[in-house]
Amino acid sequence: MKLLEYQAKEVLASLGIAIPPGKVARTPDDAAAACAELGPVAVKAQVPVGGRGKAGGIKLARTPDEARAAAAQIIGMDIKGFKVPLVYCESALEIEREIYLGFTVDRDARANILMLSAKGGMEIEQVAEESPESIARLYPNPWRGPLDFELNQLVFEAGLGEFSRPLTSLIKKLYRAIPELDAVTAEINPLVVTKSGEVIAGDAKLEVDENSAWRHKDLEQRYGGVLEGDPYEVEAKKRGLTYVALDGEIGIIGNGAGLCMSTLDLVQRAGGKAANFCDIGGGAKAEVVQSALAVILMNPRVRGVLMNVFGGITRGDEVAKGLVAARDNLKMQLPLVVRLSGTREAEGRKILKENGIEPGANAWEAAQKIVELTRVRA
Amino acid sequence: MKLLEYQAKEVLASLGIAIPPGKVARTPDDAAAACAELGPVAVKAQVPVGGRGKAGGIKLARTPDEARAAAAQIIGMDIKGFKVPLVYCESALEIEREIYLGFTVDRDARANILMLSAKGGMEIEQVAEESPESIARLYPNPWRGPLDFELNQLVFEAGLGEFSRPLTSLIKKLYRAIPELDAVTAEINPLVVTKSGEVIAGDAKLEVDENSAWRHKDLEQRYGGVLEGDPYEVEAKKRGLTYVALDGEIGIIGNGAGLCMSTLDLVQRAGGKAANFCDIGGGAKAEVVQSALAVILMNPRVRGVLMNVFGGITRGDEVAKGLVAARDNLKMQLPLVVRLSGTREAEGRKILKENGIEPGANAWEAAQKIVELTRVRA
Amino acid sequence: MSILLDASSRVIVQGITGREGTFHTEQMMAMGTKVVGGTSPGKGGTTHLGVPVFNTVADAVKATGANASGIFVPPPFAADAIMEAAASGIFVPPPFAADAIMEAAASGIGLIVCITEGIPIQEMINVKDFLRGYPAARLIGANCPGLITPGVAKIGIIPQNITSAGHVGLVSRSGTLTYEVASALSASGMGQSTIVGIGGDPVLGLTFRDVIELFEQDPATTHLVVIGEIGGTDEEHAAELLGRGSRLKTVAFISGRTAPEGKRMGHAGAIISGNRGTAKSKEEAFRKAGVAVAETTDEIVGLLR
Amino acid sequence: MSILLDASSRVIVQGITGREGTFHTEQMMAMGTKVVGGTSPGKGGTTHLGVPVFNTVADAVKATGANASGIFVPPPFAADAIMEAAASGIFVPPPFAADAIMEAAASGIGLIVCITEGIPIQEMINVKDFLRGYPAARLIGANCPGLITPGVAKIGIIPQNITSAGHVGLVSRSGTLTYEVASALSASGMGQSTIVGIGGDPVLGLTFRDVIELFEQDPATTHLVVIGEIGGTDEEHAAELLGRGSRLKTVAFISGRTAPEGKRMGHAGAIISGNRGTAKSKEEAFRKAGVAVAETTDEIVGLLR
Repeated sequence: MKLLEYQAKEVLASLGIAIPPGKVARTPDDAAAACAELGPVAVKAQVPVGGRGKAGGIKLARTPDEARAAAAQIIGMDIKGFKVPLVYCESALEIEREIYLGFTVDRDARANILMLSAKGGMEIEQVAEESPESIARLYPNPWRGPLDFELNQLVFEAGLGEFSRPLTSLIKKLYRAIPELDAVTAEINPLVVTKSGEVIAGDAKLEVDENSAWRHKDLEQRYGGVLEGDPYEVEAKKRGLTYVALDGEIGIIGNGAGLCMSTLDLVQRAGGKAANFCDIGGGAKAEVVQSALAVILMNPRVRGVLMNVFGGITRGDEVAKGLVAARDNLKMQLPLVVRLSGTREAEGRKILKENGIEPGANAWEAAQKIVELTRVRA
Repeated sequence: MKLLEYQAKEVLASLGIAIPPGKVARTPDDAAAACAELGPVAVKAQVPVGGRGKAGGIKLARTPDEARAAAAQIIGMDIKGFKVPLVYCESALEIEREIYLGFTVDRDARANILMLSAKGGMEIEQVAEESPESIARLYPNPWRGPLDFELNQLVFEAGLGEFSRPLTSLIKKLYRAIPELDAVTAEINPLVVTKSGEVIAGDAKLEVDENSAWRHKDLEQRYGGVLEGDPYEVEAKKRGLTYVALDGEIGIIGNGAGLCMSTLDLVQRAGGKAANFCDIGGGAKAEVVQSALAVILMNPRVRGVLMNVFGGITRGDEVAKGLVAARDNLKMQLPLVVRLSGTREAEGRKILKENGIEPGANAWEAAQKIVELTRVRA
Repeated sequence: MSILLDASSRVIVQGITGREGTFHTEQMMAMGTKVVGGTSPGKGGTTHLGVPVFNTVADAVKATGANASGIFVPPPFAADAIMEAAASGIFVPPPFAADAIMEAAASGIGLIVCITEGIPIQEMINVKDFLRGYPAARLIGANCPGLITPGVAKIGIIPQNITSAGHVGLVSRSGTLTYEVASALSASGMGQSTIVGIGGDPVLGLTFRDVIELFEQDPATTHLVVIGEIGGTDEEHAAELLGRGSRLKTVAFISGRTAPEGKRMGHAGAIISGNRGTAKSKEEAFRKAGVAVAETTDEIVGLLR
Repeated sequence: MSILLDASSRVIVQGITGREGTFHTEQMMAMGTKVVGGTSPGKGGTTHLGVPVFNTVADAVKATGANASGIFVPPPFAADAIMEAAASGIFVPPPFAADAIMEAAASGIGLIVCITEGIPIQEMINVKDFLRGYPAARLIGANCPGLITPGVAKIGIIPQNITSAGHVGLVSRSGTLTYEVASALSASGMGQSTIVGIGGDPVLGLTFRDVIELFEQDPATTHLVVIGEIGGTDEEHAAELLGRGSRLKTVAFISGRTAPEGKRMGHAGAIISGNRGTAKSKEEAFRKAGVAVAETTDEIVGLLR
């Protein structure tokens, strides 16, 4: 779960990290009121992607009228596929210095990595490429967390020794996001040292592990509804399904990320394009199959469905039963091509045949067939 | 800092452990009121030592009148040198089973040890001697704390598998006393399984590391003043001195626990008896010496003072200066024998001589001298 | 011959009495895997599927000499519901798969196969550090289909009927694609020495490199299929290893070449991985190492011959 | 000859710029100890007492090749006050002694001597576990006077003037009693090979046993004095070691025979230590091992001859 800037900042503040005064505004009038209260503000689009500034999603406003105008422009704007639901109006900081601070999971090391650089600001990826040595790195032991001396080393290595005490303290607070929130990524960029010597989070990004969401229902309750996004994705999420919206015309159901992805690859190779895909995962039961098909069919662009299931935990007979029931319940008229193999494959194929669904021989053949069927109808 | 039962139970409750309903009573009337509210109660003396029951410090009361009478008997009673300041009136439990649960620092292993036994109750030390295998033990890694599977093993090893779930959960809560309170010992004995299947702390003992007291000022503020104890000890503690009250007539000041203890040994060997001793520790400054002497002299039984200082961190000149100033400020008339060696010994001895205090040649001679001087005056 | 798992492996199943545990233990037994027991706290002393059940892995190892374990305990979010049920007095097994892995390692199990999916990443990072203290313990997974030595034994959920004994080593991040490819190999008469599904989680046990090193040392393995996915750089590392010289005839396949790019939020990931991790980067790494790259799974068999 | 510390030891001082650090570094230098630098975060690049100051131990080791360290950083409760001061902008060194020990070990220091007293027990338990990852690092203390090889070098606060070079190994839990005994030995013409104050905390670095094993292997050491205290069972373990056969003529002394017994609250301590830990138990253990036991410190010299 990726938190928006204002959400991430609320979390940072709860961990004891200083943030600038700010207010969420859902309407231009809200923004004007926020500016009236806070004085000059930055009006910032709240979307879970980077590059807002370049996309025109951040504007400075000195007066309530300017804030109203800025918010009117930004709210509803599309930034990299996200419709901006609201803006965050935040007091401008007197910046003395900009620092980069972040942690994430380093897959190669199977560990968390903490990164600190004196070269904060927008261009940190460029810094990473051109002068990687200017980003100090630390792999804290996961049970111990970062130790004081390790953080002291990190801070001096980053050339930020003069801020050793406040930075060490702040990094420890940020790192609490791991045990307390199961954070997998957190970034403060820029971390601002103000002219008066305070260290304040100028921006904030925080991603919480989806696998731990059950431990943090408060986060979901508090922030879950803000981003509207794709309505089918929202519906799929409600049903506990892994669903991804795409822009073609073939609905895809598969089990396992690898199989779903290679099914997309096959459809594209066969000349088609996927409208969406739904991963029904391991151990999927009949109800899950039905639920997945229902969501896939909600999108009116879908002209046919390719189902590619290879059973390990998933049992072929259950998949087949679910599919037959779903087709009947949903009164599905569109072409349906099914590729089904693995555990209880014979039983599953038998059920499909008995109910008038011909299982495809293999995945490539199935992909070609659904592309053909949907193309004919176009 | 050793917490009294009711204090330890408040702490356990704050960690999420179930405790029986109870009320502190400072007067017999308080106890009667508590019984009126709670129904039948155990009236329990609050002292930081074991063996209250055998000493008559625990009485059952079915009615407010019985509770009043019990409290009247117990409050003010002396239990192993502690004057009972108050009682804790606690609802009686319907006991199905008594379990022993505790952790402490195992000095040999340089680690914390968790212990669990199905043979809870008063005689656990006897159990430890006669059937040590009936006490299951676990050394949790200090950074990780006890892991679920380790606790599961512990519980089954103790023969308490039928309570695996509630016990595992409770032990994890108890263990939080280490990171949250710097506890060095915690015991729940008995840990009671009630007839209705609840697991509740029947008694509780908790000791918090003195070296961490600065991190837990809230505990000190909340519970520090309850036990009055020796008034000179209280005064010494206020001054930050390590002071121990004894029952002889010679006041002793030394630096370092080993030296203080061996000075006691020498005084006893010379035929005298110490009234108290005060360890001025390493790096003791002039003010500390003065403060220590003042506390030593508060006790009117003191007929003379032996000061035994061997300087490492402690500097002889500072000790001497402090002693001279203290003697003068306090207008001390009693015999004073000083043994001073080590860092800046020559400077220290010079100061003493210039101010009319003759330093002793060695510790044994000094011990004999102070015993002689105090005996002559007797 | 095979890697990791053979006829002498003595296997226990953690979570043997659960629904999934029961079903797959039956499958494992049906193909001849030497399942010597299982664990389910509170059910110690009972028998399930004809083998003894123990309260702890330590007890099971002591009693049965087990040296391998399959973990079928529920993932934590499911465990949450179970724990709520537990409060009402129902006895349940220890719910955390991460904990089960650590228990197996601490109890002396040498091969630990964790099928459970949905383990939080931070818990797996803790587990990886814990395992450093038990260098003899090899973990496969979590969130994986496990491994199978066709005709001999399996731990996990790979269907035996799609496999056949032979000389192709197969290692894969994807569960279902593994079946797909194994099935195609078997249909073409190319049997497999061992099939290892290492799992798709970002933080996992044995990596491609680790498994490939084992295949290199297995005389019965002459061919190798590597099935990767976008994300991470394990495929790149495996390619680097193969590029240094290998006796195995190898084909690699990467799924996800047309998958939509994940919408990135921060820079942290990019700082540490740079341009690696894409299907293109992985395919190029294999080609550079002299390894044939299949564009669809159907091409694998042809390239491998 | 000596143990642990000799003329080749390259010593840094952690907390060199503090009041205690400065005073005792001067003393260490005055007797010829090869102090090659010190640490004080924020003062890196400056010089103090004629040696370079570094921000971190890692920097110091890299620049000076240091292999031993003395820790004079303030204890945590003092650090608390310093941290409050820090909030007002004053730059201060990392305040925690436990942290300084871990830093030294992680930076490759082989001999770490921690003088600081008042370290919380739980922090020391953490440190002990941390040190398992650095088996080459030997810790002396904390809350100890350190060690001295008379006439050669010292790390810590043992006054040189009361020591003299010779063949008696001296190991002690008590700071001031160590001086007392060293002084008496020197006055009697019995010089010392090395004097090690291991410290009086319940959880500490090298134990009596560890140090005695080193003395056994030091050809220059022919005699041994062990100064113990009531509490714990380290003296009993040392006695057991000596009882198995030793080439050293040994005298033991235990202080605290008349000390009032601590008022016990719970049973946990008694369960694990039983009847051990008293002066009587320790003295008996030494006698049983054939070691002479002095009843006062004044008797030690006579018994050792």
